[in-house]
Amino acid sequence: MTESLFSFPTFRLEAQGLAFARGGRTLVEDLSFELTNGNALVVTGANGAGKSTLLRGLAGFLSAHAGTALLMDEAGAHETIASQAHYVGHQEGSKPALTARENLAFWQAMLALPGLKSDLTPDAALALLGVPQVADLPVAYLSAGQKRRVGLARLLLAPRPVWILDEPLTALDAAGQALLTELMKDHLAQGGTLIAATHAPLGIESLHLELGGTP
Amino acid sequence: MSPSPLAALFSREIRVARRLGGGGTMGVIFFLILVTIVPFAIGPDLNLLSRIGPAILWIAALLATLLGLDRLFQADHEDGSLDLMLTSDTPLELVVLVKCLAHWVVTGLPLVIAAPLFGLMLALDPQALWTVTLSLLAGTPALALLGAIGAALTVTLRRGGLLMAILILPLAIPVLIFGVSAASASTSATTPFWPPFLILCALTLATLAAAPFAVAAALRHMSE
Amino acid sequence: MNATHAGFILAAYLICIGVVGGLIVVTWLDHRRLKRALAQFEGRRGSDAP
Amino acid sequence: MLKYANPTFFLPLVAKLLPWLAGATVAAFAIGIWGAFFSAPADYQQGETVRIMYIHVPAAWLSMFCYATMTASALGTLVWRHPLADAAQKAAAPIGAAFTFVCLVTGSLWGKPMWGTWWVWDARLTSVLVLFVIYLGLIALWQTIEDPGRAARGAAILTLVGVVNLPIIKFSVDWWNTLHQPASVFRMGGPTIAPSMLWPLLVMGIAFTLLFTTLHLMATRNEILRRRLRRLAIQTATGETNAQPTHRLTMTGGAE
Repeated sequence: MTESLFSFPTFRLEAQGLAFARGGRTLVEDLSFELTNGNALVVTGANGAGKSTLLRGLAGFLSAHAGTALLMDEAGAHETIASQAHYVGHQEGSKPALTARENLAFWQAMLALPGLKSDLTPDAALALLGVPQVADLPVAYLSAGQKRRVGLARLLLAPRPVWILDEPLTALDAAGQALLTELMKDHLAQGGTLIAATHAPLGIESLHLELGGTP
Repeated sequence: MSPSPLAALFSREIRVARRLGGGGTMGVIFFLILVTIVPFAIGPDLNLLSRIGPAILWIAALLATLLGLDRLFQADHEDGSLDLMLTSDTPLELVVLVKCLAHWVVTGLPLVIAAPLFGLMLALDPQALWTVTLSLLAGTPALALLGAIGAALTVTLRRGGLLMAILILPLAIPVLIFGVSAASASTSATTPFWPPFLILCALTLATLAAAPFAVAAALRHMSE
Repeated sequence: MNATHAGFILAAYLICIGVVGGLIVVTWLDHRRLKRALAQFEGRRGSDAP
Repeated sequence: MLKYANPTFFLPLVAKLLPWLAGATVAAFAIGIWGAFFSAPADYQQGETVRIMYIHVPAAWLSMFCYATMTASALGTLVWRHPLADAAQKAAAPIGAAFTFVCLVTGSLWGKPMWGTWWVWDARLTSVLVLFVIYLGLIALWQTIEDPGRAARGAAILTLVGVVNLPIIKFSVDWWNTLHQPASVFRMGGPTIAPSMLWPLLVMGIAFTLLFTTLHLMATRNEILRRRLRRLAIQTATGETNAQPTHRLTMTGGAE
């Protein structure tokens, strides 16, 4: 869909012996995996199995009880995943009082990484997400699905190699879900990686992590 | 092309404040109401008013600064902005500083500008108008920063406003002491202006240097 | 001891005893309550508590 | 050292220590109070009311010592994330508030006959009052935040911020109310006090410290038990056994 004008530099995302707890309960223990350019990891599991906890932990919002999760470049230098990742949670981070364009311009400035600038404008990104008409509307007026699309537009405005998506299909209609699948495929084709928690199949080739399943 | 992250954050904060509740005007109206209530409570004795006027203005400024402070980070926590800011390249300490600056520009600065006017209503003499305004200008940023600590600690609490006030009022007492002390310099012959004023400035600078770290630490821990 | 301010001295010591004694009693009752509740859990679930 | 900080080791240790500590506290109080009332003379200026000093001064000292304990525990919480530090922190706040309250009330009862007023807005009194409010704020924070780990880290940050504030208040208030009574509450500078009054005061200081240690150990133990109870309750509510969390990592071809 979007013609990829660039590709992300080579990197390796390495998680080793990760453990996360929530409310005093260990939900994830001794988890190790490795992702490189173009790989995806889909996380499934029942409610309360720790999907969100794991994703929030990888995004750096929770500190790990044990283990590390780092992003290494070719030279072996490593950074935290948080500084290189887009996190899409249950909230969009949009201010209801501001227009979609204002919200997106803010997140573009806030989340852009040095050396990975995008030429897209907020309006162009909204058009790519199929909601060009909402640019001038305060986000408070939008429907849940429209808000979701506005939120997802930031993934295009500030290119980051890692996408961390918690239930990304929520609130999207069938067309929106297909659109998101295309966006994810493009991202992987550009050499990005993504980690998504989901109940519904995402339609992408991926590693599969099942939490809390039968041992 | 795109503005720097901190500039973008500053303009966003100002815009949000302007569209919700008219930004600074609400704080100034609250300030006006507090100043109006006092003469009703203690009687319209102009001598008394001019003597305690600086203290009234300071207490009013303290309470007006608390207004809306509980939403400073709570709103960002609820709509997910805080999470996204944590993934930004910009250190959270700087984000906090800019948010506090914006909050001060919207709530503190209008008070400082309005203070001489309200001072006239409290029968302050011209010199006292100056000292009150200067001390408020120097002291209110410290109040906003200290308030941010309380706001960060109560970020996840639905009804954290009262708790926030309990947490930060003891911290604000030194600022209040030196602020009032500098402000009443002209009304009492024995109190000099400069020593308490310089200490007030030192307090503000110290808060400016230390509070962002405390606030950022609190936000990281409390939003886990 | 024929104090001129015996009332003040007595009040100070009584308040001190009251506060400290109250703290001890409350802590002790809290301990008993917790113990009992924990014992209930262990009785229901077998001995899986560490 | 870390071995002693392990809750499963800590609880039996407390059970073993508590009777001895309680006995020592009672003995120290017996000696101290006998000293305060029957051995020490009345002050030539203050008369018999000086006997209030023997609870007022140790209470003031303990109110600070308790804050120091909380600060140390706060570092334990933030740096090592140790659950025992969380428990010690939470347990100390009400005890500190109680000692500060005792200090304020006895000071007031001492001030009325000596100065003719219950309260003076002087540096010492104000700073202790602020300390009391900080304790109350900490207790309120503990009670409001449901998740114990999160409450511990919030309280730790507030404790550390408050510790910076205390010396500021102490110095600052010299500037404040210079028109008012520049009273100095404590007239004794340590060695200026007569030995016959000093030793009961020191014994009372030891007694209060022992009392604090006893109370703090009891309360810390309660907090550990409370956490254990909370964990059990959550596990029961989620119908979960103590099985280890599991996960399975596989390569799949996706839906297409």
